[in-house]
Amino acid sequence: MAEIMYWEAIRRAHDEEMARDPMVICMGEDIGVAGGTYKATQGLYDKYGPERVIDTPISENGYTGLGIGASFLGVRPIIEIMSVNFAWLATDQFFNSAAKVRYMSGGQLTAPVVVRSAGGTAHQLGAQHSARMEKVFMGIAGLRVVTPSNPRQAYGLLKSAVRCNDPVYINEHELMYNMKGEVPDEEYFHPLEGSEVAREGRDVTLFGYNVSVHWCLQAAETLSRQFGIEAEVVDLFALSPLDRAGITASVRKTHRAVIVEEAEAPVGVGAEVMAIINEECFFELDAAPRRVSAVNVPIPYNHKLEKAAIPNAGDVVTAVRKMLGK
Amino acid sequence: MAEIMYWEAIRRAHDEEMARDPMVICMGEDIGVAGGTYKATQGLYDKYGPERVIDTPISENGYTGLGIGASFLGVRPIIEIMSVNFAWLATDQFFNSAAKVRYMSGGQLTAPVVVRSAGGTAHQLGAQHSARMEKVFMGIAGLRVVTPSNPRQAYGLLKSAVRCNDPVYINEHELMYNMKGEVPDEEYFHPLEGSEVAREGRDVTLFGYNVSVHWCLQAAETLSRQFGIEAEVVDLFALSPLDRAGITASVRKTHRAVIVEEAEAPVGVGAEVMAIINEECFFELDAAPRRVSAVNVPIPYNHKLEKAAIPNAGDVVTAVRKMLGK
Amino acid sequence: MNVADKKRLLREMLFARRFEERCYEAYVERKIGGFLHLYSGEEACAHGVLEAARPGHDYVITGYRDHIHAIKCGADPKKVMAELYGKETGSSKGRGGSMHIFDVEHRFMGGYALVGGPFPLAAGMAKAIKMKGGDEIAICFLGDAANNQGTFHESLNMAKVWNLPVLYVCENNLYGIGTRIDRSTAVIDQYKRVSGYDIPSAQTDGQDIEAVYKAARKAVDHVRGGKGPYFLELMTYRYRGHSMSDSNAYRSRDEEREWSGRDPIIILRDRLIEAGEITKQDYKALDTEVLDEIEDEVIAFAEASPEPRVDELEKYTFAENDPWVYGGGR
Amino acid sequence: MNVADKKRLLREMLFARRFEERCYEAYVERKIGGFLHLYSGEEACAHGVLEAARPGHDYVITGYRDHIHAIKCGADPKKVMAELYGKETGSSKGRGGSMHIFDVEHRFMGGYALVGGPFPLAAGMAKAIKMKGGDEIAICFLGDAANNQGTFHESLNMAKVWNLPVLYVCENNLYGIGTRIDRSTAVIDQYKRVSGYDIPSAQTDGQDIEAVYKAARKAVDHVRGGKGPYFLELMTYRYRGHSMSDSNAYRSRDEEREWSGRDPIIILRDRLIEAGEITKQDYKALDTEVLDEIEDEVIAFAEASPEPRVDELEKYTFAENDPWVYGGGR
Ligand SMILES: Cc1ncc(C[n+]2csc(CCOP(=O)(O)OP(=O)(O)O)c2C)c(N)n1
Ligand SMILES: Cc1ncc(C[n+]2csc(CCOP(=O)(O)OP(=O)(O)O)c2C)c(N)n1
Ligand SMILES: [Mg+2]
Ligand SMILES: [Mg+2]
Repeated sequence: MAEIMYWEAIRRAHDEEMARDPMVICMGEDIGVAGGTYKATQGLYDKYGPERVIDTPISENGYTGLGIGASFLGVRPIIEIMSVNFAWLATDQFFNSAAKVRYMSGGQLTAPVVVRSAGGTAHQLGAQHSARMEKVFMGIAGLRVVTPSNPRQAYGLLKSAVRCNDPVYINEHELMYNMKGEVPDEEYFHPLEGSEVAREGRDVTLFGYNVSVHWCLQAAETLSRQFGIEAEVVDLFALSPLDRAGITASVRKTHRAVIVEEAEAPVGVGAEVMAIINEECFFELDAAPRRVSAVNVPIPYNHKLEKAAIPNAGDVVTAVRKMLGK
Repeated sequence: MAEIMYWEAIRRAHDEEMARDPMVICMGEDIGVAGGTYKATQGLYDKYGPERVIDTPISENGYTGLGIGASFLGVRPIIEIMSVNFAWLATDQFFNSAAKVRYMSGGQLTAPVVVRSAGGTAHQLGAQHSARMEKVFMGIAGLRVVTPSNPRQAYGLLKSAVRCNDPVYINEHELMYNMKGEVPDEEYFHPLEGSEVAREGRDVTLFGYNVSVHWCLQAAETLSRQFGIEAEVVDLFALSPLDRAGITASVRKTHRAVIVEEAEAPVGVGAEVMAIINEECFFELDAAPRRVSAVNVPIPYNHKLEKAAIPNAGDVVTAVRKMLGK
Repeated sequence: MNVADKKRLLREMLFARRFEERCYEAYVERKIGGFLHLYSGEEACAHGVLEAARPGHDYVITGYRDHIHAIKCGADPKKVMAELYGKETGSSKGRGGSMHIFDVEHRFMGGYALVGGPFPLAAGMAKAIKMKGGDEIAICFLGDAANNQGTFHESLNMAKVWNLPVLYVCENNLYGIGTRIDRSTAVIDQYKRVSGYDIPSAQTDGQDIEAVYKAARKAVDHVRGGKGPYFLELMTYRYRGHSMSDSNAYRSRDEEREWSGRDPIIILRDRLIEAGEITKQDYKALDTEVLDEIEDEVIAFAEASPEPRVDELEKYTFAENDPWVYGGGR
Repeated sequence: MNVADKKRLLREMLFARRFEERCYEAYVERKIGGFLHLYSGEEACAHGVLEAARPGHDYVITGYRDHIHAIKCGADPKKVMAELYGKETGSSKGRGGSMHIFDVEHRFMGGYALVGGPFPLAAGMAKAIKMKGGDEIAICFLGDAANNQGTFHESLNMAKVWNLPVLYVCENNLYGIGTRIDRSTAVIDQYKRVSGYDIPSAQTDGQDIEAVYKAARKAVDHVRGGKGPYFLELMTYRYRGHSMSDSNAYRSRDEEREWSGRDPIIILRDRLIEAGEITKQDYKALDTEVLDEIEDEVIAFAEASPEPRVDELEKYTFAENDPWVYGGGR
């Protein structure tokens, strides 16, 4: 089991799938000759050529639609949208075409595309480059949404997503591409549904996904060390469909829930997980569930303001302490 | 106080605001010569001319952006997007430009545009014409979202939205344009924040908005008549920001909540209202809050399937009876 | 196009006309719901173009005005009508409706309801064809007003840059719903708009099926010959309102009269009569035959078919039992 | 353009160059964060065009490579630098950053980070100008690769249909990040792409400010004269990588050398020296003066300025105390 970086894990998944199946292609802005903004496709242009590693014009709706059309005939496109902020432009094709075509054709056609994108707030990129859009994708019937919190997931989720017959959105994170982690040396497919217990605990469950899993883990350490609180951390790598059973199981055990999301609170992951808890195990709760979310503002450029807008491990600790009165 | 139709109320608001202020314009596909798909701009082309009542090309992102740019200089555009399904195409300009420009310019620029659109599932319009997208707009910082449940609100909300300095999205409903209701004869401005108690009750609160308010009212009648349950109905005409105080006040009174939404459950209004209840008055609850939502599918064409996908008053009654064990 | 072809096409177009008019009735009777867009008046476009292509082999995609394109590709009219009736036997199992006819077996890749949506999808199919090395082409039909959508620009650019085998056919009926083309579009001749992509193009009378065929022949040969995309503009007219909810008040009676004087079916019929290939009686008999077929087979099938089961509401949302959802397991 | 103008423009361009290079340093020192896109090499474009327009009167909008456009419109370089430093005294109060310089007082209507975003916004400003009956025009600067975005197509079409006073300026530096124009774009001469909208256009050397000025003069007069939109393409080159995170590996050193031999500042300088209007010494002195001004005033101001208050994080999300939020009350 080698330690590799998140971007390397994604690159490896691309490479293996492209080597296996000539119908797997990848496309996006600057992914070919330049190797991708975050190196996710580095070296693939030289290896697989311009017909399969495609530098697209700046036409997000156009090339996403093109990938979808190709997928109707059995091509398996992996579409990189450089930053999720640009994905608004492609929502028409991704949502109106890819997510609905199977249903409205009565199962005749399917759009097995993968769209991957860097989401999240990074380093002072400002209001138009800091969107966290996972909740938008989660609201679309017919779409699967996954979000890797480490290199193993990044590798295994992309592998499964490429082969799955449904359209899949993979929400990556600009700040995580250089994160290191173990990835199995042999081929590995991560399930596209479910959740993972990233840390066992008994006093409270911290639900996180993608970058916020790490805030939860950090917070859990602090809580354990400083306050004797043992937090369970559940990694919601699958955002749609969400793992109702996994969420419920953990809350039945800890009786307390804090959902930690990088995004602003309204109609987000936190709200949905809370709703599921309310629906599935309300009377198991010993405390009101809480959300730890971003402040509901366009993300400011100034570094202090930016930091203040986005939650962190300290905010998680505070929320748990409040909940437990410690 | 005259009874007029929902579309007439919207038309009246347009007309009054255009008569008052030459900077108010309206634009959209087929809104001019043809008077609008739902007649919201009928007769205005003849009255105000083609410079102010603008038939646009089929370029949703383009004309929305054009309206936003005009608003930078003090024009007050009311932009009709014929069906909310097409609004995906305009999300880039509406979200990336209009919602963020005030913040990222440090308050120098503002985009006082109104975007109005028919949302909702109507009469077998199929998967690509039945989207309910209010939750998408609610997730965007810097945007106001309102949704009228009757002609009075339709009139008064548009009046206020045109004058407000923030970008406002108005979520109308295809099935409500011919609905009749009283509208004040004198000029009337509906607040863009808050909620309305549409029916007083003590046993449970039914939260609805737009079309679902009517399902709630119908259900409340049945519950009262047949089961002796007195439901309070709260009309959430403002979806962003949501009325935390109003939601809390009603739950403190009834101790039970059912949220009724036409949309699919994930990351929707129901989830958000539930989250607010959890955060504000969890220990006031005598029962687990529930959502009554659409089935999470692309909307089918067949009328029976379509009906089965969308909730109705009967579903609300069932949910409340279950909650109260009656 | 020999005489037999022309006779067959006359029947096909007449069938198309009668099919659409029968839909109109069924809609009025509330057998059909949703939005219904009829193709009456434009028959020579789909028939002429697809006659020059290889229906069932080439991949075809269009907008919401899609019944006739599907049928010409090989879709069973019974299934198309059943779809309009929302029946389980419908081409999309009653889930799609009028705007979403699909018949993937015959490579009719669907009707789409968002204006401009098919442009990139067609380019994508062409990309797939190219990768697979087949001799198929992708054909995308769309209206004149659709060309103002950004996807037009983006798709034509990509199609040219990557030299994709895609034929774009603009059915220019002069209106997008109630807005006349000159009120929405800077350059009215649509075939001129593609000069910005260096794509060859042509404009042709869309009411004369022989003219359409000839122009399409050239276009199809170009695309199939590996020379990249082509754009064909057909000047045509729809007889009915945009959809059933359209009052059609924005067009002058004069204009309508002028165009109904150029009916594609009448033009071909008269030519065949003039050439002594058919008589007026033959045509009348043909019409009766077509009407009977529609009534006795098409409508009867749609009427008799069962509706989808409500407990199958969620079917087709996701692929069934896809092992990769479970990490390759199950 | 008289000699005094040329001398002033030489100073302005030199100031611009030194300003951008100083940003580079500040970024390396981590005084500036986010994405930083520099304009070095392209100075004659913004300066030549805006010299022919009326900065502070006409409305100007552009993309993320926006510092110099803002300054030429009249924005105080101190405030622009303070913005890059994220300070409360910055032109956008530290909320915007490099990609979002705004100076509405001088009608610089902002830098936008989404490629293609400004196209429709500019048309909208032109619409407003037309409604108000003023003699301003809207000027939209954007790159070559931006022209592949659907908004280009949609905006140019609307601008023509409604005859809007908007000038589109394409700063064609041959690349969109690392992708060379011929790999993304069907028609490489961008001024030819607007024929599909019947918009007059021209292509000009973007390194020679006198050429730019002359072409812009014509363009501006056309637009201000009520004749509708115009499209001007300027052939230019950026010296640095696309942004600070760009390795710039995709361009040949030969190509870079060739373009640096066509430096807009050197071209103007040499012309002035040749004409005997300035000496080499004058130029050196000017450079020192500019460098000092940037250091002593611009950087000093940015450094000394306070950061925004964290308790004002939510400010500017919504209009403050807007009575219509409360139904006209409060
Ligand atoms: C994205 C989008 N915008 C608007 C509409 C509404 N709409 C449906 S058809 C139509 C007109 C299209 O005209 P054209 O492309 O000329 O095709 P025609 O109906 O004339 O065949 C409009 C505006 C839509 N379906 N999708
Ligand atoms: C909608 C969108 N897609 C992609 C990007 C990423 N991006 C930023 S600049 C750029 C290249 C733009 O090139 P060009 O228009 O030629 O302008 P230049 O940078 O050369 O001045 C790209 C792809 C973006 N910011 N917005
Ligand atoms: Mg048309
Ligand atoms: Mg460029």
